[in-house]
Amino acid sequence: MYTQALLALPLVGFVVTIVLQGTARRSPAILKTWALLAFVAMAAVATLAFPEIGDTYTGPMVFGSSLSIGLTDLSWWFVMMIAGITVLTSFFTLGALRDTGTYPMYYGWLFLKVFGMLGLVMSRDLLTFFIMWEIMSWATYFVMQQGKEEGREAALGYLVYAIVAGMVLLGGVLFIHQSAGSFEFAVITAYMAKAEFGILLASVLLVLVPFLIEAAVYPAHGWLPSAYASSETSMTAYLSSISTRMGLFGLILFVFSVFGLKAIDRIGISAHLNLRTILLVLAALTAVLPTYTALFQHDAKRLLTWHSIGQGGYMLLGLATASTLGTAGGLMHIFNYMTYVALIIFSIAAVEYRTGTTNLNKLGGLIVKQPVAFLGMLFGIIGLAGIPPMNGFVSKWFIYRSLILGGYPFIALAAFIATVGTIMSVYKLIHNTFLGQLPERYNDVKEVGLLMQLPIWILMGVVFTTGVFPGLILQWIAKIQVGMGIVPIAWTLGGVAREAGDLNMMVVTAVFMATFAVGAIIFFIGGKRRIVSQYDNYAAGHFLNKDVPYNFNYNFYSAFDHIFEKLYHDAPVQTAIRNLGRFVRMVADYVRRFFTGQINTYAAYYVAAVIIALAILKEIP
Amino acid sequence: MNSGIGLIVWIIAYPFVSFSLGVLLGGYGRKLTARIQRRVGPSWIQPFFDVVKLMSKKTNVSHGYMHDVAMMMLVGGTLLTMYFVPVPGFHYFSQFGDYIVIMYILLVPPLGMALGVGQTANPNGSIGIARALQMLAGYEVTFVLTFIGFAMKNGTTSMYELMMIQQSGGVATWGLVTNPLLGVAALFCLQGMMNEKPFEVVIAPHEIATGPMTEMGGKYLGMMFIQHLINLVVELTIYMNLFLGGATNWFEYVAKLFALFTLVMSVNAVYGRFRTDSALRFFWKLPLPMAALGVILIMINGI
Amino acid sequence: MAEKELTQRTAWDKVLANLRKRSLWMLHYCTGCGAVELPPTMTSRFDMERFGIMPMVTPRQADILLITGYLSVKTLKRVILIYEQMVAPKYVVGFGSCTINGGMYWNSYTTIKALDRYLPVEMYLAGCMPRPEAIISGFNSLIDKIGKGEANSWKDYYENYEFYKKNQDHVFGDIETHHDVPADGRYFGILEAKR
Amino acid sequence: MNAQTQAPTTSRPPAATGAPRMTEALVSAITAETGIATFRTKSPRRIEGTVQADALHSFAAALRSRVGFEHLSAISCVDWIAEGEFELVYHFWSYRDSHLVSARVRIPREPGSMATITDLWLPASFFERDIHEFYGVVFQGNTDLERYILSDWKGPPPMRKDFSSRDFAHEHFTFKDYEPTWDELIDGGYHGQKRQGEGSDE
Repeated sequence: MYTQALLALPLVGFVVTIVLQGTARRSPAILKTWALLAFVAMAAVATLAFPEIGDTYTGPMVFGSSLSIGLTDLSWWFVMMIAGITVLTSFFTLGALRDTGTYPMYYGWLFLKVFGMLGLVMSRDLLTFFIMWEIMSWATYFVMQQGKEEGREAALGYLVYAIVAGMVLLGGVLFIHQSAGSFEFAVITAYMAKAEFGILLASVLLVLVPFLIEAAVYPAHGWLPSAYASSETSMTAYLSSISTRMGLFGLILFVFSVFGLKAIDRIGISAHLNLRTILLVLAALTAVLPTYTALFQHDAKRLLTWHSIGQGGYMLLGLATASTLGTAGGLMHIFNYMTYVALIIFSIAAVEYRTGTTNLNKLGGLIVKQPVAFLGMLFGIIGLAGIPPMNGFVSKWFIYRSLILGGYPFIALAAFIATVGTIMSVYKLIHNTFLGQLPERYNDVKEVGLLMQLPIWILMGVVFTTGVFPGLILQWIAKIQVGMGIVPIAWTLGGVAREAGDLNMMVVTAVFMATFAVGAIIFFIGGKRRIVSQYDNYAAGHFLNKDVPYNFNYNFYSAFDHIFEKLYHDAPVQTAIRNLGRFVRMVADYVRRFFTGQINTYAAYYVAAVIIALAILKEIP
Repeated sequence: MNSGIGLIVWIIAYPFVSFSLGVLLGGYGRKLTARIQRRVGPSWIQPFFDVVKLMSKKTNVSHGYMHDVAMMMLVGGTLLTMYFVPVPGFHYFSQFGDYIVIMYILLVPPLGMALGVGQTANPNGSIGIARALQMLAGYEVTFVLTFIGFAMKNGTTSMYELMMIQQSGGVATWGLVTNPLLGVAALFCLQGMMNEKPFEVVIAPHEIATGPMTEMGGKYLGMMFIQHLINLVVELTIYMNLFLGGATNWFEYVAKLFALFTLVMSVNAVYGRFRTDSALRFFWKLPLPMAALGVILIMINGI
Repeated sequence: MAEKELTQRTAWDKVLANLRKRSLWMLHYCTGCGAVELPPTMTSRFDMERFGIMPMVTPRQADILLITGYLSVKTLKRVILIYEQMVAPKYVVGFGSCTINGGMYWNSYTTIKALDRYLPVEMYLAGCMPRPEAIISGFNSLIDKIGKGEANSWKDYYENYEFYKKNQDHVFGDIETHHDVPADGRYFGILEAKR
Repeated sequence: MNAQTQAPTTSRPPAATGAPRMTEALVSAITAETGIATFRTKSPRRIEGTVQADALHSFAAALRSRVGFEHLSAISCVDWIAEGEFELVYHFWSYRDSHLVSARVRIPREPGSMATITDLWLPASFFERDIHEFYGVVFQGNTDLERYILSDWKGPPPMRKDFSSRDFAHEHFTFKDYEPTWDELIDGGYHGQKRQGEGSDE
C-alpha cells in the first residue's frame, strides 16, 4: 500500500509543480514549501513502507508482462537514502535558492528525478527498470539545465552519454528478453545460471556498460565534472551524493541478484582473473586518476565533482571483491559518501551564498566569518579523507582490509594512493576557502541563516554518529548482504566482531576524546593566550596590512605540478592529444548537425529509436 | 598486564613513560649530531628544558580558535596512536584497531597541525603543509605498500599479531630478515616519516622559516615539541613492530629504539636537504619499486 | 622594583627559572658586521648549544633578540615590529658598540645611537666586534640573571611604554605593529602585578 | 615602454658601419649630430663634456637615437656650494662602441630645478628620485619623486654641503652618558680626569 504511495507522491508533486510554476517568480515561497512538504511526506511514507519489504505489486500489462514494483532490503535502503537527501536538499534550498524565478521548474524536475530513482530502485522486473532508468536519465538532464548558462552545454554532454547508455541498456533488455523469454528477475536468474557462455557474456556486458557509464567509472567519466559543477550548487550536492550511485545500484542489483555472483564469476579464466578483476582494475583507475585531477582544480565544486568520480571507484572496489568485508565497505561507502559530500557542498553553497564565488584562488580566511560552514566542511573533509572518527574511515577500512587479505596488494596500494590524493585536495579545499588570510573584500561576510545551517548541523551529526557507531548502518548492510547471497557481516555497534577483524570505532573515538582532553589540559596548563590580528604575522620584519596580500593558495601543490608537467606538456604527447582533439572536433562538427540543441529534435530521435526497437521486439515471436 | 588495575596503571602512566623516552631520545639525537660535528652538544635532557621553557611563556599568541584546537588535536592524535601501537607488556588497545587504523590515526596530528597552521595565515606555514602533504605521496605510499605486502603474507592486519608472528622464531622470523626488500624500503620511509634529513623540506628553516612552526610560539610550540617527542617513540616503535620483531621486554625495547634512532640520526647528520620533487622522485625510483618487488615475490611464493 | 619581585619569588618560580635558563633560543638580527662572529660561536669551535642556546628563525619562537650591530631608523622599525611579535619573557641583547652609542656611526644622520631608548635592552655585549669568547661570557651572565630572576627588562617595555613610544615616535612616524602594548600588558597580568 | 626599447634598434646605425668607431671619430660624430662642441676625450674610452641645462634633453635624445648610446648608466650630483651650483653628471654608455659619455650640467642651487629625462629612459626615474631625496633637486616632469631610501626623513636633504651630519645627529639622537671606569685602572683614565674637571649633573 505504502509502496505505491511512495511512487505516486513524487509524480503528484511533479504535476502540482507544473500547475504552480507560474507562482515561482512572484512568491517563490509557495513552491519551496510545497516541495519540502511533499518530500517530507515522501520520507514518512518510505519509513512506513518498511513492513512491506518483500512484497511485490503488479501494475499495468505491457508487452505481455506486467510492470511490477516492490521493496527489498537493498531497495528500501536506497529509498531511505534518496528520501533523506532529498528532504535535506529541499530544506537547504529554502534558504539557498534565491532566484527561483530563474528556475521555475527546479522542483518539478527534481520531483520527476526522484520518481525515476525511486521507481528504479523499487522495480522488480527488467522492463520497469528500463523505463524508470530512462525517466531518471531525462529528468537528470532537465535538472542539470537548471543552472548557469554553461551548465546547459555541459548537460548536453551528459545527454550524449545518457543516450548511449540508454541505447545499450535497451539493447541489453531486449537481448535478455529474447534469450530468457521474460522480463522477470527470477526467470532471468534461473536462465543465466545455466546459460551459454556467449549469451551470458553479451547480456552482462550490455547491462553493465550503461551502469558503468552512469556511475562515471573510468574511462566513461568524462561527462560528470562539468555537468555537475555548473549546476546550481544545492543541485550539485544532490547529484553528487545520490544520482551517480544509481548506476552502482544497477550494478549491485544485476551482478549479485539478477545474474547472480556465480554466473558472473563464470566469465573469466581463474579465481584471480575474471570479470571482477577487470572491474577492480577499472575501479582502481577510477579511484586514482580523477582524484589527482581534482588536485589541480581551482573551483571548489569542480574539485568535488572529480571526487564524486574517485570515491565511486572506492565503492566499486569494495563491491567487486564480492567478499563480506568488501561489499560491506562498498555499500557503506555509498551511504557515507552521500552524507559527507552533501555536507561539504552545502558548506560551499553557504560560502557561495555570501561571497558569490566558488573560485578557490579568490576565497580565504572565512573561518572567522562562517564558523558553522567551516565546521561542516571540516567534518566533511575528515570523512572524505577517511580519517577517524568520521564515517568515511569505516567504509575505507573495510575496503582496505578486504583488498589486503583478499590478495590484491597493488589494488590496495592504488586505493591508498587515491587516499593520499584525497587528503591533499581536501586540504587545499578547506585551506583556500576557510584558512589563510581573509581578503579585505570579505570583511562584512556573515554566517548564513538558520534555515541553511540546519541541514549542515544534521549532516554533521550523521557523519559523526555513523562514524562512531557504524553498527547503525552495518545492521542494514548485513541484511542486504543476505539478499545479495553473501555471508553477512558480523557487525557490532562499534564495528565488526573479533573474528572478522579488529575495529571498534567506539573505543577508538573514546580514546581519541580522552587523549584530546589530555591535549586540552596541557594547553590550558600553559599561560594565557591572546588572539591577534591576522596582520600581526611573521613576514621577516615587513609591515603587513590590508594592502599587502600575504597568502599562499595559487599553485598549491607546485612540486606535483613540477613533476607531472612533463606528462601534460611533453611535446609528442601534447601533439597526439591535440590531433585527437582536432579529430574529435571534426567528427563533432558532423554530429552537431544531428544535435540541434532543440530538445524537441532529441525527443523525436528518441521516440523514433524506441519505436524501431519495439517494432523489432514485435517481430520476435 | 592487560586487564584490571595493571591496565589502568598502564593507561595513566604510558604517556609519561613515552614522553620521558621521547625526551631521552631527542636529547640523545642532538648529542649524537653534536658529536658527529665534533661539538660538545647540549644536555641529555635538553628537550625537557625546551618544553618547560616554552610552556612557561607568558604572552602566548593565537590566531583563532582553530589554532588552539589544532594543538589539542596534535597532542591528542599522537597520544591516540601511541595507545594503539603495542609495546612490551601493553597491547590492550590493539584488539580494537589494527594497523590500518593506526595508519589513519597517524594522519590525525598532521591534519590538526595543517588546520591550525592554515589559520595562522602565514604563507610559509601553508607552503610547509603543502610540502608535507606532497611528501605523503612519497614515503607514506611506499610504507603502506610494505605493510600491505607484509600483512598479506601473514594473513593479518593486526600489528600485535604481526609482532607475535615475528617473535615466534627469534631473529630469523623478523620482518627485516624474512622480507629484506620490504624492510629496507620501509627504512627509507621511516626517514621521511620522521621528517629528518634528507627529507626535511617540510621544515626547511633557512628557506621557509620552519614552515608549519613559523607562527608557533610559547605553549603552541611547546605542544608541538611534546608531540614531536612522543611521535619519535611512536614512529620508531611502528617500524620496530613491523620489521624488527617488536620487543619482548623493556630492555630490548629501549635498546632497539636507540639503535634505530642512531641510524636515523646518523643519516640526518650527514645529509643535505632534498627538494620536494627530488624527494618524491627518489621515493618513486628506489624504495617504491623495491617494495613492489618484495610484494611480487610474496605473491609468487604464495602461488 | 626588581628586589621586591625577587623576594616574592616562590619555590616554583625558582625551579622554573632554573629550568628556563637552560634553554634560550636566539633570533639574530644581522644588519651589522657583528654577525660574522656568530658562526664560530655556534659551530664546533665554541659550540653555543652546550648552554642550550640555539639560533631560531622566527620571532615567535625566540627568547633572545640579538641585535648585531648598527640600526638605522628604517631597520629600527623592523626590529620593534619583531620585538613586539616575540613571546615574553624576551630579552634584547645589544651586540657591539654600535648598539651602545652608535659605534663608528656616531655621527651618522640616520643611525640610532642608544638602543635602550627604543627597546628594553637586557644586556650589552661591548666590543667592535665582540669575540666569541665575549659572546659566550655574556650569554653566561644572562643565563645567571635569568636563573636568579633578575632578567626582567621585558616587563619594563609594558610598564614604561610611554617612554619607549615617545622615543620611537621621535625618530619615525607612527608604525602599525598591530600590537596594543599596554592592553597586552593588562591582559596578560604584567601591569597589574605592579599597580 | 615598448617604444623605448625598440627605438634604439630602429635608429641604430646600419650594420655595414658596425665596426667600433675610434674615440676621435665618436667625438666628432657627437659634435656633428648634437651641435654641441665642447666634448673632449678624457681617457681612451671616455668622452666628457659640458652641456647647458636646457640643452641636455635634446642632447640625450640625439645621443641615444643617432650615435647609439642606448644605456643610461647613472646620474650623479655634486654640490659646489662655493659657486652656488649643483653639477649633475649624466653617464651614457654605448654597447657597440664600448664608450662612456659623461655630460656635465650645471644648475643653480636655488631653486635647483632640472628637466627630467624619464621620457627617454624610464630607469632615469630611479636616479632622479635619489638625487631629489639627497640634494633636493626637483626634476620637472618626473611624476614619482616620493621618498625612497629615507622614508621617514624630516630634515634637509642630507648630502648638501651645508648639512652637518654630526650636528644633526647630536641634535636628533640622544647619546648614552657613557663613562667607562675601566680606564681609571690604567692611569686615572681620560674620562675620569674629564669627570673631575667638569663635574657631573648627577
